[in-house]
Amino acid sequence: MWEASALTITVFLPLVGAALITLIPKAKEEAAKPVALGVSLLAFLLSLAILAGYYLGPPGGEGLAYQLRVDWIPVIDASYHVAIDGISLPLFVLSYLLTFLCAVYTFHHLEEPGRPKAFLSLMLLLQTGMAGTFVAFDLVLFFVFWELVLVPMYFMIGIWGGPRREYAAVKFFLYTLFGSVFMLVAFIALYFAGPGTFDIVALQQAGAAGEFGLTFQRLAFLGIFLGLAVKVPMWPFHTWLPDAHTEAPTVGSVLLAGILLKMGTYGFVRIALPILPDAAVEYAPIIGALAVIAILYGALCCLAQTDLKRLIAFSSVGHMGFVMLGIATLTPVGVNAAIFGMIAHGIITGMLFFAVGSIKERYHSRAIADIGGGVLQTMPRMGAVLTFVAIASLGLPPLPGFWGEVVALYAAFNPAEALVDAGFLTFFRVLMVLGAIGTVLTAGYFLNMLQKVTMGTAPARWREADLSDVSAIEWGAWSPLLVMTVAIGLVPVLVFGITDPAVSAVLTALGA
Amino acid sequence: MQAVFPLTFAALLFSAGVYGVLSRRNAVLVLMSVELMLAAVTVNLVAFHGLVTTDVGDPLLSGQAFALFVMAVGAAEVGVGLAIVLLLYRNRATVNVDDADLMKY
Amino acid sequence: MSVPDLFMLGALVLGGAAALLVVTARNVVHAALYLVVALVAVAAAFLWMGAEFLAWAQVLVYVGAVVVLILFGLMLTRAPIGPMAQHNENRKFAVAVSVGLFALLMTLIVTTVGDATLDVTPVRVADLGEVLYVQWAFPFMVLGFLLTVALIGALVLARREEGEGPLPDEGPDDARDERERAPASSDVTSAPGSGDAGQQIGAP
Amino acid sequence: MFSEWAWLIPALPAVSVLIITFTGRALPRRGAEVGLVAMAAALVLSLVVAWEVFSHNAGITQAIGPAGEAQAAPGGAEAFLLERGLTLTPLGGDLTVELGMRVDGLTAMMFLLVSAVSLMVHVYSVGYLRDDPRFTYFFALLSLFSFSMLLLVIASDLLVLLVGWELVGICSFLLIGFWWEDKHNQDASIKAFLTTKLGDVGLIIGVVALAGMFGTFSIQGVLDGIAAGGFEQGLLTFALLAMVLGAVGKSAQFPLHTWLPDAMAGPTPVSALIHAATMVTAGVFLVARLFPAYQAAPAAQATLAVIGAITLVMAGLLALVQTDLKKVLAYSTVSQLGYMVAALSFSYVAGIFHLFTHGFFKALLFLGAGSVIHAAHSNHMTDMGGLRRVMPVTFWTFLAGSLALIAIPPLAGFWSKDEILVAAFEAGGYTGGLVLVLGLLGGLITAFYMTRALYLVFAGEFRGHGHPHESEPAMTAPLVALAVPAVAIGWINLPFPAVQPLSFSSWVMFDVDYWVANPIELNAAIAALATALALAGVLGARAIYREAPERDPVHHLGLLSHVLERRYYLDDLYTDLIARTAVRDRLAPAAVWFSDRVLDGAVYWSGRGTAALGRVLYDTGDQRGIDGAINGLGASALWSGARMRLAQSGNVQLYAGALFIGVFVLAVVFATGA
Repeated sequence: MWEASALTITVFLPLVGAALITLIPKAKEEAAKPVALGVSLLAFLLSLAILAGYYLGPPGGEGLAYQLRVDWIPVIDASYHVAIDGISLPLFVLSYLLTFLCAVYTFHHLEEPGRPKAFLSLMLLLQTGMAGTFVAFDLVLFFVFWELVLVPMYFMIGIWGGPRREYAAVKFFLYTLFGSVFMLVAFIALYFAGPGTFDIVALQQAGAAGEFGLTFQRLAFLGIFLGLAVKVPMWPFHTWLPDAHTEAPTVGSVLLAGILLKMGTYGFVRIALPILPDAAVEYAPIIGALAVIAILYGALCCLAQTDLKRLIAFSSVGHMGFVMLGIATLTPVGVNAAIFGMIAHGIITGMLFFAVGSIKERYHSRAIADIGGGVLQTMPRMGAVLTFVAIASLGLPPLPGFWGEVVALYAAFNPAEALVDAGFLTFFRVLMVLGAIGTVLTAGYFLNMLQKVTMGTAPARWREADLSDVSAIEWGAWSPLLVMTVAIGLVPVLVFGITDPAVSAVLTALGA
Repeated sequence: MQAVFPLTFAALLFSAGVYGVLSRRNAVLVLMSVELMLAAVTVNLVAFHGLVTTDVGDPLLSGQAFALFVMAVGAAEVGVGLAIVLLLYRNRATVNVDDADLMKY
Repeated sequence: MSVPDLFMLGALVLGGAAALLVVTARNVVHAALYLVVALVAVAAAFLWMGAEFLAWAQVLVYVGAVVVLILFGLMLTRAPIGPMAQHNENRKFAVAVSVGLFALLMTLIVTTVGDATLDVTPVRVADLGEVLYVQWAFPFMVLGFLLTVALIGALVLARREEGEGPLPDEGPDDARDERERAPASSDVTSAPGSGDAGQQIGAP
Repeated sequence: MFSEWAWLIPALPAVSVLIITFTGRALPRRGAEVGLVAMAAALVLSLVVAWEVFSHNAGITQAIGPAGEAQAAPGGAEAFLLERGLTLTPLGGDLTVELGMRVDGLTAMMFLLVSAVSLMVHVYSVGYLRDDPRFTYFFALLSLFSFSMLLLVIASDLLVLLVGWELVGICSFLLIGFWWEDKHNQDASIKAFLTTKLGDVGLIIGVVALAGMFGTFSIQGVLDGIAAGGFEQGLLTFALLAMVLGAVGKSAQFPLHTWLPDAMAGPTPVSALIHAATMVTAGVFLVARLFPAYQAAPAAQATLAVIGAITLVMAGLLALVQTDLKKVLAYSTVSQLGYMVAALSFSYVAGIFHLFTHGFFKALLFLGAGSVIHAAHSNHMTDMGGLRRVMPVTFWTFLAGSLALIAIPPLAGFWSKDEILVAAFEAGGYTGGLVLVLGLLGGLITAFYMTRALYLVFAGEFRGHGHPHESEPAMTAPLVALAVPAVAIGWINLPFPAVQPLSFSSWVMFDVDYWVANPIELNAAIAALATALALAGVLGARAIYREAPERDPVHHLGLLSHVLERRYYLDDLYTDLIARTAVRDRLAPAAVWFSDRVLDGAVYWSGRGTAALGRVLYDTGDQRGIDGAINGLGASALWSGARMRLAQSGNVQLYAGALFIGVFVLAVVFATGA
């Protein structure tokens, strides 16, 4: 029984938690925090159980596990089909971890309209949406979870955000919605052109068997590409990210950067590539080029930032560029690098936003000029954490960022045979060189930021302001992330081991 | 007799009615134009009754029956229409259609 | 074409001209009278096509009742009697639309009907009655109900509530006051929901 | 078989890093002793491993007999090579990353060099940074640095080598910027890191390209692939050239050397450890590690030679005009690295031997400089002078180091630098000739600036304020300890056939046939010429600086004519013509101008340029361009909505008209459709 219902329980537990929290009377509002903490902890433990079960238990890390398929809308053959495999497992567990840490963090840190009840129920709703997306194996179900995520994040940014929160929230919502409309059209087209089902596994087999004509594949891929590219965000569609991040509350930014961006790239790996392999080969160079532009563009824009959170937002654009470069190569190595890059970016940028959020809270301003440097003096431990995470983010070797980037570059050096036959070998090698140059730009802007924020002597007013250093709650929220950053960096097999079998299985269609 | 005559007559009547509805300033005159259009419809119905009986036959006399119904509805319509016009007049002191332009941007 | 056909044709032409005059007459009352001529022409058309009952029903209902009602309407709303330009600025637009519509109808008539002839054998009133009360019974009942509802609706709309403001251009205060004091006899009092099924066709 | 435990050598400092970071403050000597113990143990282990490796190699070469007689190696015995490793992670497909060790002659030699110098620096730093608030943090960083350098040396997998490489880069960033309070140190550390990171881009591309070509990241796999042939020559050259860029960045060679002098902003032990013996040699080590690959790509070797030659001369000239003692040593390091890089394009042993000897005596010079600076409380030689009497130990050890550097015959420098010139001479061709000529010129310049430094610091009266005194034993002991190898280490590789089988060249050989094919011999003519030039350099500098070391003529170029006349009785035409006029007064300032204005400017402006490009891209491209488009989309929706609104004009009959038009259209459609 546990085998079938495990995923459903874990996915919908936060939803139940959210409902529970709304029942708490207004007077005892503060009680919402421990409840949220408990629910998110329980959900996290369940996800760990699934991880262990998947690995140690019967499936032994091969193929789909914990499958449950129940008819939902029989007439269009849309079923509630949830399962989990190597690709979605790491992201699934990461989403629960980040939500749990955010629950811990909100004990003492909640932006000004307060109202923990509303905030925490929204956060748990968000978690259900995110977790659901990673386990949905039915296009309709995937789309439902995909849209579900937008609502809580919209309110989080819109209510608890910074000065320009309405603009940012509306822009975020409409932009993503605009993209996902095309994706929905593509899904429906897939339903009609394919074997008349929304089930991803069946569609993958159909895709592999080449049931979809090439022109159809091109259009369907374009639709799905638009929907996912907005989410990733890929280069031309990225302008919502800096606004959303600068205005979002700390927890919002962490979850937005930590998980939401990954839903886009995950979509590529789960839906776009396996179901439309021929179109994937044709679009791969375009995606690769856009990815490299994102890397260089993101890095250059970071050099020009004066706002700390906006800088990190643009750095996310750069890092996701590496992830997309990995995916664009259509090889198991590339996709492995992409998934690893996702996990690494999730942990590191999540931690980065936590640190910056705390600094913003103490300095009451995000502008680097206001901080005026010397954080290592005013708050030594905070400065140390920020330096460590910034260095991790710029891809220092033993830390995960490095593995994500270098393996992606390796994959770009020799892409899939299909691409080589199509004559894109030298093109991808040029992309690889440009990507490598991106790493030095990334190092450039992070060190530039570190120099302006942590080093030097703090201005007088901040020295006297005796800012409180990292508090116990913050250590509680951050230590798992810091430990994981080091652990996954030193022992990358933790993630590669899980994703490798699943990725090669999924990419068989591309003859990788 | 040729089918064309009543049908053209009806068409003329209908077009005149349309012209009247669109260009008349006084609401009552608009009602009169509507009457014309309804009359045109009844003529058409009866004409088509005649046309149909030549080949298929119209046991139900549906053409004429419907004409009767249309006349009844037309009458009811004029009644209610005039009531509305009176109300408009009583509130606005005018029945000029141009003045009744509250529903604008 | 026999002589009566010619007469009928003449009636139709006359009716068409009357219709045009209805919508273009400068004098409101003239328009109403032209309406009478047009409707009589319609009745003539019915006769020509063998629908005697309808013809007289037409004359009875429209010419008799509706036109009179419209004249009453004109009187009650104090429409200006003298000649006055009755058209507003979207005249050209109206002309365009109606002429376009007419052209379309004519093309359709000519293309579809062409030179087909009508079967003008008169329909016996008995047959019509029998059909009406057997096959068309249900719509007939609905029609009765519709007329009743229309009757009540018109009454509710047109009745003046107590304390409602005076008619816009009624005479000076004194004339209005004495009418206020008098019981509202002028209203048409009729028992709502008289429900006499349908025989009474025509205006209240 | 102690080499099985070779992986302990990098593991020890790693453990010490953990201990220091977590319990450092609580320890009695605040973490210093943990670092010391770890490095001492590592040194002992390195000695044992080295002994085992070298005796194995020496045994083989002895069996062959003196080099030159080309005999087959007995019983096909191979040079010592031990590979152990565990699969770190699968990367998809059949590609894996191996966390393993690859111990051979080169690795053993580097173990010795790194752990010895690191130990000396540890001991030295205890004294040097005694009262620094972040004492424990410094030692944690020192251990981390030693760990990453040793990891770089032992790595059997290119990716793990890259990990060590970048970790070394970050440690140098943190160590140079140790006193990060003032902006100058910050800029220096960031400049150092970014310039080396620019080089690392080349290395990443090289590693990825090589792995791409041969389908594996492991070094042995790549070398076997190259030996087996069947690869595109152009691609291999591209990959190796990219790696050369990496080496150039890390070893501060010609185009990317501007960061090294600024890196002197860090504490002196940092300079000694990083910029003398270990980090900068990483580039040379990388080339040596993939020497068979470079043999297969002559174009790459040619570039190495050219870059090395240019660097050694240009850096030498720059050292001439520095007043900061540490800057002189920094430029001298860059120059000597130029020698090593150039040497590696001709002979494996020459390059490595010079690297080995240079590591010792340059570390000695840096620590000596540190002790002098510590005493005189200033870096600048103008505030020093006359320290010979006050600081005898430092003086004699510094003198020994300088003479070794100048390559005076009996000392270490002579034997190693001579090898390079001989190798260049034998290789012949354009590059060989270039390296030979510039090498000899470099020798002269080196002698000149070292003697100048010696006189300015130790001769004449003390010009600074306060009264200097000999440094404490904790600082002088390492000096003496390092002085011994500076003098004696040269004799381990005497270029006589009889002694070669037992000497350094056999210890570090990677392939017996290669060792047999190009033996090390003495070329008397070149040796004599080089020594003559060196002596000339010394005499020239002595003549200038002996009387008035304080009036350093380099600064009063205006006085040139006056000074020259009074020295006319100096009959040595050579010193006047070359040493004073051409070299010091024309070339040196030109070199300084070129290096500081042009190259440093290029680096500076490229930094600012990218920042400006970033700003323009962000302001116009991102905000106005793309964001503008999106907001425009929103605004256009509003605009068109406003236009549409006007259609509701309130004219009821207009609506009716529209209705009829609709009817009309529908009628037409149905009519035509039917």
